[in-house]
Amino acid sequence: MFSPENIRDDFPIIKTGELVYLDNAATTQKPSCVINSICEYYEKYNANVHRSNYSLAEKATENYERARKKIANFLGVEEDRIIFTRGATEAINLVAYSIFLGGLLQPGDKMAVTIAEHHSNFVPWQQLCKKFEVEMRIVDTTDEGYIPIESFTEVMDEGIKLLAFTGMSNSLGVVMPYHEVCKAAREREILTVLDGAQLVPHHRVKVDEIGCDFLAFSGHKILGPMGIGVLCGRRDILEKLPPFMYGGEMIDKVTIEETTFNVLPYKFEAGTPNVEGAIGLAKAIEYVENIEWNDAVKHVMSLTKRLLEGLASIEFVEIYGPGDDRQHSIVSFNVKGLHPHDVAQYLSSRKIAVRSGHHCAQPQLRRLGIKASCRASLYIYNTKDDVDRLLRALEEIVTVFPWVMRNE
Amino acid sequence: MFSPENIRDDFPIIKTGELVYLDNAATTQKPSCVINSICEYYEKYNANVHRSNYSLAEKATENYERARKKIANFLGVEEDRIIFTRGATEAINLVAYSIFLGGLLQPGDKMAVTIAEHHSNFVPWQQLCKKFEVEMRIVDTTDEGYIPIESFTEVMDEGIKLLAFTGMSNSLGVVMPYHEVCKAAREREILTVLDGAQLVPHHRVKVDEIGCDFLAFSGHKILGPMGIGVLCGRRDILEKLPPFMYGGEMIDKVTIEETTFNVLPYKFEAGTPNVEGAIGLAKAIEYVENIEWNDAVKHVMSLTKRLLEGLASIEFVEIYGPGDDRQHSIVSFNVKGLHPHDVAQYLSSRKIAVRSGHHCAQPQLRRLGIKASCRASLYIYNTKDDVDRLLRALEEIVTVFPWVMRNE
Amino acid sequence: MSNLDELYRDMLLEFYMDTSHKGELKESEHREGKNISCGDEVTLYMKHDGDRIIKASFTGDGCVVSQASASVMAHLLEGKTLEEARRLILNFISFMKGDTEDISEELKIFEGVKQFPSRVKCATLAWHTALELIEDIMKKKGN
Amino acid sequence: MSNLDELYRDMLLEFYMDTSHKGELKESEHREGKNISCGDEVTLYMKHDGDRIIKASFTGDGCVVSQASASVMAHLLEGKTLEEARRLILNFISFMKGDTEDISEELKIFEGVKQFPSRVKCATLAWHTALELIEDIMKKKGN
Ligand SMILES: Cc1ncc(COP(=O)(O)O)c(C=O)c1O
Ligand SMILES: Cc1ncc(COP(=O)(O)O)c(C=O)c1O
Repeated sequence: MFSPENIRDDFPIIKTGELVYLDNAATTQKPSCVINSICEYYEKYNANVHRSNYSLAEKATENYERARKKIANFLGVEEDRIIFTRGATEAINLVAYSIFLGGLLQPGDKMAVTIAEHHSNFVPWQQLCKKFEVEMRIVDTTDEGYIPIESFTEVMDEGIKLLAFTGMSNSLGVVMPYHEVCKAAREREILTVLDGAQLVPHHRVKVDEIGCDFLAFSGHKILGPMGIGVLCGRRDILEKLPPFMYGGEMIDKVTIEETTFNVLPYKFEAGTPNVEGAIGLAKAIEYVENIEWNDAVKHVMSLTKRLLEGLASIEFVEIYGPGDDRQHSIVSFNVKGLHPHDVAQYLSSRKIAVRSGHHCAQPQLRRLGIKASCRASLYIYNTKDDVDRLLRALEEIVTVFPWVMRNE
Repeated sequence: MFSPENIRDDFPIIKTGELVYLDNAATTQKPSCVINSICEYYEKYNANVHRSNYSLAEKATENYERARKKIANFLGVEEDRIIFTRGATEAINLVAYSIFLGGLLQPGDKMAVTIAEHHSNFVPWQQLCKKFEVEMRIVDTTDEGYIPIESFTEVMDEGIKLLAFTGMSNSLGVVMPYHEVCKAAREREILTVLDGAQLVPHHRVKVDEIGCDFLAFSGHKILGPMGIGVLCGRRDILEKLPPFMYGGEMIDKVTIEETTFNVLPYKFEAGTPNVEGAIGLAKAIEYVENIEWNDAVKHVMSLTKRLLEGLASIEFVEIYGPGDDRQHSIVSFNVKGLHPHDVAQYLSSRKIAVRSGHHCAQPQLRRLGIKASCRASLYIYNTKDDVDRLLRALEEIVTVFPWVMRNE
Repeated sequence: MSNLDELYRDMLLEFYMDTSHKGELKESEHREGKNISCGDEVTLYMKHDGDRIIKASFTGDGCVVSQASASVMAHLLEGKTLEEARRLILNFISFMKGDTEDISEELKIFEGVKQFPSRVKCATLAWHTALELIEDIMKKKGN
Repeated sequence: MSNLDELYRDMLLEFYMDTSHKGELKESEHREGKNISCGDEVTLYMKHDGDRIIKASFTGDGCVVSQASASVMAHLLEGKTLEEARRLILNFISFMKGDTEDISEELKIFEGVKQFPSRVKCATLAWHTALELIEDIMKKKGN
């Protein structure tokens, strides 16, 4: 049976118990096995990959490609559809640039994003649309930050060719109906780019069951190291797309006049890859696979519920989001009359880490009529006690900022 | 006094003595202090940077920015000119894309690269020139792979607006007259992009003394971790250039209609950065700074000389490059009548790691009339004994491939 | 005193609660400032007779530190000559950067902010904005 | 036997030295293959009577493993029907991938290559190229 108590010791920063870490949507802590896999790599078999046949390089290459295979299995796809990037942001920029430069979106075409996007899945499309004279439509959320399937299909039926959207919003933790969205898009032959940065760490994502054309996520949000992420794509489109970055590894033959490119996935991996990162991420995935996942998800869901209910009972706290089970692991809130920075600073003094600010989701926050919020985000190693400590600290905030109650 | 013997113990893979590692131009081995700094980061203060004010995040941000400062000092520039990238390849793609998308090179303009470039400083320019109808001129090398200043100025005087060139070629280890080249370019108001991937690990590079407008290098070739690199630019041009990738961190204000961007260097750092990588690289730079560098360089030079002389005395070995002190740390060669892969494989069985292939420099190799070569590349921890073991093994190669002598 | 108490000293909270300098100033010069990393915005208003600042005020949303700092600054600037104001501001910015310890008593309440690097920007936002505004005014005068 | 000796078995070196199947074949069908990761290229030539391979040869530069493997393959293909050749090739590719141990005696000399993953591609380059060529021929025949 899964229990957070059984895994906390695997995480050096969590284990000390010094900090209630509730900023998991920003980045997760790493288990020792991931940290050790990085050390082991540098201490035992560090080498550049794909380029040499001495034993060290063979071992590095083998491990790098085994990491790709591991991640491919995790997502239920073939290895050559897994492209390693620096993170979700690069993955989305890669597919956006390739699509625009490859002419899959042309002047006069339409595409859409949602207002719930992280800037990383909003600004690339916005800026490239401007550059290439493509029209960008916006799928709106409800006042609670949810998007029902009808809102998606309505925009789809305006003749868009591509839809980029998040499976789970990072500002509010709202899980979108991504299965239905991808199905509806495929029926209409609309390309889908699914931002899985928040989704993949929490839901078992099988790419071809969902039916998205592209999926992007970051390693550091699913127990892996920083500097590594994944773009998973549909093979026929990847084959059609031009490369994004150019350099070593991704070429076939280079003459002064012309270059031909390598096969998938190397065509999209220019330069020395982050071997360490790939190995660390594969280790993280292995760790996650060894956990009874359904139970872990249920655990996080029940913590989310406890947090939502607890916050709702504090009169001077305002909560954003639907507040039901469409909301997972992330809760955004404000203390009335107090700026979120001050709340976060106060919580920090109580050894509780939450994030305050716009969470790289300004359009969504503006849509809700706020500039900033506090965000508590949970992961599998968090406990009821973590949630309760946050709630207690919030109740006691009046001792430092007495006007909080007076504003009521 | 610097001596390789005093530092070998700092490098776990070198210390074991199991392998003569001579593939340093591909990637260097890491000292324990770098490996430990990565572990320490993940075990003690892992957090996303710039986004939160709890103690962990403050510490991560502080260390990330301190890493930037360290690297800025190392290159003799201000911090806001240091942009972290995944590596040299991304750094070059970043500046190339920004220059083309920002209209600094326009249809009909001319720019130039040299035939000695690594694919990472060749293919991006070639492909973007095609896309944007800019003419790409080629600066040729001599038969030895050197480029005298006159060859550069000749092409400069053909009206180019930008010159991208390597300070030290990775296939032959030839150091180009980069000081003079940058001076001549600046006199003519030609922008320079200096590929420092091989140069920076071997020569103390002070950007503003050299006078290049952009410098790119990779952390993993200078004792740092993989997945991190640097683009250093001239501030006025960086300010003028549009961003390359879009996402978190690099924005100021995002509305549905428009986005304004952050100040330097953040404008060019989209998404969660590789904090671990930056910290590890700073540690590597610190390590390098604590070494008596002039002596270390002299040591590598004397090893290079020993290797060149030793190879020259083996009748069935063919050496490429000038063979004098314009050649540093890298030696490319072939065993007559034998494919370089077989040579490298044989050396691997003798526990000697060299690289064989085209070294991501097909235009340079084709220019020399070869398809592939073996490349031995040295770094500060290599010893005379390493060189001698390579030479001895090569002499004995006839015992495995008897026809090597017969071909003479 | 805990770190937090040092950050939110009573005096600082008093300046935060003191809204006497909050609000737009009619017929004045103004300038907007922004802290990109957290999105805080402040607009600074100033009335002057070409030499001396007669009135100062601010509007904007922000955390306790940024609001208190704008409030105390508006307080202190009134009655100062432009040059005196300029020097006061530069002194405060140096103080917050840790470059000097020499600071007037009422500004010492920001001492505790220094241990939170991400909050230093909150404390100096209004001051940087005021500096730009004053230097603008002086430049125009000079012309 | 050391790893290296296993890789470069005497028989393998003999096939490498044996140039009887090296060179262009006039009036034959041919196909080029390439190993991107190391740049090795091979061109394969085949003469057939619509059913049986009469002659096979190859040209190209490459390492000992790739050349020896092309040489032994050309040897073995001659006289085989297209279908027999196809099956032989598939069997060899499976063997090199580690999917089967069942292989004819003369091809066992490639056993030692398997421990060097980067060299497996060298050993199978000519075979993959031959497979494509043969499947092309069979398809054309089918039409
Ligand atoms: C001269 C030169 N430029 C660029 C690169 C590309 O560096 P990276 O692969 O680390 O991006 C390399 C090394 O591979 C190099 O040697
Ligand atoms: C939904 C979402 N998309 C994209 C990103 C960008 O990921 P990264 O910063 O790791 O590139 C994030 C996290 O920052 C996110 O939460």
